[in-house]
Amino acid sequence: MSKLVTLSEATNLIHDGDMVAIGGNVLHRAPMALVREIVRQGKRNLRIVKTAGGMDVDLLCMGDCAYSVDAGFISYETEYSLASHYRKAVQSGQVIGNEHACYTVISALRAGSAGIPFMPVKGLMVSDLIDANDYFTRIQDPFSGEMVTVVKALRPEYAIIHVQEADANGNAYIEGPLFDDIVMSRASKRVIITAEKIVPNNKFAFSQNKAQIPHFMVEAVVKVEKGALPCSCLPNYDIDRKHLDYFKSCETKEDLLTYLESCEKTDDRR
Amino acid sequence: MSKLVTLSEATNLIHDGDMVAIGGNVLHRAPMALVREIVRQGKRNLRIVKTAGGMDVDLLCMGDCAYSVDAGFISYETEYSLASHYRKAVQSGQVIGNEHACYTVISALRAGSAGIPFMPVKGLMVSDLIDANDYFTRIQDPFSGEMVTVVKALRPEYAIIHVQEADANGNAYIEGPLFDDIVMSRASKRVIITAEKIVPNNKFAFSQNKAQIPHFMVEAVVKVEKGALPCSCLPNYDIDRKHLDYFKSCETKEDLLTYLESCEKTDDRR
Amino acid sequence: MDDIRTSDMMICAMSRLIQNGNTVFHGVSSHMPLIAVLLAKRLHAPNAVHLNIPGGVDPSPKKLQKYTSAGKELLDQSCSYFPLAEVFDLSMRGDLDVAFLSGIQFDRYGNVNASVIGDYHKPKVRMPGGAGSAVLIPTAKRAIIWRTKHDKRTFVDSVDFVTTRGNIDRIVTPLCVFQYEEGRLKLDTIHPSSSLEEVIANTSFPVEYNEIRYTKEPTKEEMMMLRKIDPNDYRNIEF
Amino acid sequence: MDDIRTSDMMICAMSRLIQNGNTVFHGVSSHMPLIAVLLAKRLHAPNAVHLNIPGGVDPSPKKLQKYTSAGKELLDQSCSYFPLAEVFDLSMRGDLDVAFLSGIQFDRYGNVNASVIGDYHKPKVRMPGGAGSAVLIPTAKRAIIWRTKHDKRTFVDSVDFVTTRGNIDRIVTPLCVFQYEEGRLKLDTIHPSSSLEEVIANTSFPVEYNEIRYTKEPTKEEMMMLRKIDPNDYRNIEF
Repeated sequence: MSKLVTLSEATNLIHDGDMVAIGGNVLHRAPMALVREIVRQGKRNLRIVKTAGGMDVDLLCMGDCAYSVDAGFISYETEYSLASHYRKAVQSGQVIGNEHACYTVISALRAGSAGIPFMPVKGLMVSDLIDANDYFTRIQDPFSGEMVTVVKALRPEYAIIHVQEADANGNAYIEGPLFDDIVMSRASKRVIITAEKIVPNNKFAFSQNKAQIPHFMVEAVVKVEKGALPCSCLPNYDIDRKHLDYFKSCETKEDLLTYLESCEKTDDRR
Repeated sequence: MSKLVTLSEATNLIHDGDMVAIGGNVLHRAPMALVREIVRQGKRNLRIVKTAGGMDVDLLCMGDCAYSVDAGFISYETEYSLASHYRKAVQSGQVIGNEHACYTVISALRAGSAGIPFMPVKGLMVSDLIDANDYFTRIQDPFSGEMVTVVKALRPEYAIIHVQEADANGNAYIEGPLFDDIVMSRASKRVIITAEKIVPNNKFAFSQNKAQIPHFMVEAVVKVEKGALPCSCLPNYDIDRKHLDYFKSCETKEDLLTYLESCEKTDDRR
Repeated sequence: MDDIRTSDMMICAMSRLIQNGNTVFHGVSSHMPLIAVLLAKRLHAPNAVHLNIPGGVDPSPKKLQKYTSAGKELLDQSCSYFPLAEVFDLSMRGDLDVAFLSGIQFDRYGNVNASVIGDYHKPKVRMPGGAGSAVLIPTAKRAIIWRTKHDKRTFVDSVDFVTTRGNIDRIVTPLCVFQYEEGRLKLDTIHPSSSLEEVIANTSFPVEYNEIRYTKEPTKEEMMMLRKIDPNDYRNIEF
Repeated sequence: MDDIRTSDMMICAMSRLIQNGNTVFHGVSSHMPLIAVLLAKRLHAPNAVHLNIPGGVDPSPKKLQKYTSAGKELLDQSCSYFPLAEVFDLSMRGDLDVAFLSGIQFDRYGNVNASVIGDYHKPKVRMPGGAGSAVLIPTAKRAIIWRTKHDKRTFVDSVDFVTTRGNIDRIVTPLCVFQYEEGRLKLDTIHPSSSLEEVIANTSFPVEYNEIRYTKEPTKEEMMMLRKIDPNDYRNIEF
């Protein structure tokens, strides 16, 4: 019953056109090794979902893997500045940038998780976002008669999540900030876990720290030490500045290929 | 800035007519000392909210404190059988029994927590509950055109929650099953905590176990050792069978007064 | 056959309905399904996933409690925490395989009453409430109902109140197992201790069946394991 | 006065807007508000409640990070865990006192654009996205916007896209603080390093004010504490 597979086997599960939710937040605990393998395998037309993304979404745009991006924020934060590949892809029309407030991504995932078609959102009142996007609309609250904005549910085919520890059955444990990974794992039909460390199957049973993602939701587990690099995965490691600088300097398709090759060994690609 | 008060001071905060959500589940970790003090103080017309209640709701009905009960299940489970005071109160029309599925209580609290007026509920499709209760109705999903049942938000004035540990600032930590206490604490305007133990203000800061209810939501903290009895509060103690048997044998108002008096000392009533 | 108790028969029937790998939920006042799940996991369905109210996934409770099927022991040695609200969500999005639920009245069309006897607003008898029934029966892949009374007041011509309708997989009673098929309750199997006549005599609506079959009686292996899982015989608590 | 940097002035102005006991949230790319909150808590608002994306309530970060204002250090020594989704909910239900947000274009009627320059579907410049702005500005009791550019392309006659409108408490810029009053942006205070003329010259819409007032310059105490909280000067990162 072991769900342990290689990085390429796990990535093979994802089909062109799938909706894929990506765990982590901006430069923290993104499943970068898996994202790189998605680019290597040349997946196409993925519909990406992320509350606040960074290099993960930028790389998928650079690799021509994305059809659309539903997100509240895509950038590397202040120091590392903007996500230029994402930006260019949206500006050129190659990728559809579905702008959300971060919260409406969460609300849409909560709806997906609860099997309901939409979720009311209090805060989105006066906004051009409502008319500009077909996933927002206004309806009447049947109790008060007042209008309320609603967001359409998101139900991704896959959530891809990087964690510090997982067991072979698929139980996955995140240390530190969970970001929106838990609701993503619930809203998605299937979950792929990459993990710094594979722990024995009974570890969580005898620990105070229970897995937050239970095994029965997880389709595949991949061991990838440093699988979030160059993003942080604390307490294991912080961002890798050299690696980030290198990627930020990549501009052409050739640069991209060289970059991906340079990571093959650390990604433990088999 | 200490929020430590006595049991009677905390109970004084609750007004007649308030909506009060009660933490715990059936015979587990209910805030019984506080519930007893509510009865002693003769609160009236409380609108009680609980996913699955037991002696807490039964006692409030016996004490004429409840105007209505919104719940999915009220009983002592199989061994201790039915909640006879609740039952009689609803059958006589003295208390309005607003029947929910346990999940629709959770959904209504989630709506309250998110500041939205209602929440769609997938499962409630064909049911007389929808027409019989004004807190359910059907609306059209604006995206698919299909009908979906929705439940009206619940936004209690108070959540009353018994925990194993709290600090004087109001940070509260629950060990073991959380039941629906966390969403209750969020959906309610104010929270009253009773705690087995008051811990130093910096304890959670230096512990892996962070408080699940942050101080800024909490209005009052009361130290009541054995504050859940005769319900369980594991790992501290399991149910008190003698105590439960005694209460179950109470029938008249006089019995009730004698029962409440018998608990004054352990409730640390001041 | 005389030494087979109804509780044991019912629990074995319930247990066998659990397939290996199924996600399975039971709630409060549910010792029989609780023990049925534990039995299935020890025998034919080791990879069934046991879900419950306190939230322990696949717990190994050291000791069951007589007074509750929702106690802290259902967190013991579990690898993950997945409490009630999450189980509901799982069912709502179509991913819960089996839910064990109860009710007080059933009619041949699959209407379930778990709410009141008499008028809803002026009830003659107010029941504890349907707990999860109203939302889990329609959404679980297989909703299995158990009820320890089989009489004409339970299996009625018309329920007093429709808590929910349809999508019942089975109803397990002291006399038989009903299956819901083509919009109607039909007799699936009769327990060996009962008979078609007894089922008919205790059911208000006409008893339909495709063929007469009997529930397989508990095996020695099942009975041994039942005694091991539940040495204090809490499985008989509803009788 | 020459040695007062714009970043220090802005942070002090932001910090002073935080009142004791306020719940205060900032997000990503938000070193200035992060440091403003830490400053307020050390000085005039010790009981302000610091909320953030990783979810540590009132963290005591041992060391700030240059590359992020949403790192794990914001869990350090916090007593409770209250992450982004919970902070949003808090604001939605009307219980968040202060939210720090940004944007790229503002007009005199309180319209905020945090989304795109040009057409939404064919943007000339796609910005990172408004993050929480569209839902937090309308719901926080006080939404405080900071923007490190004050020019006519930022304070415009008409925004390209309305990410949200209204309910702005203040906008803190390198030149001044705007206040939103009676449906219009009005000058609240001018920073001592600037002047009314400079504000007018760099603002597309007519600059309204009730009276000419100047922002109080950072005190010695504030500057000392700023250097202590942020010894590596990340507060200047946007300049």
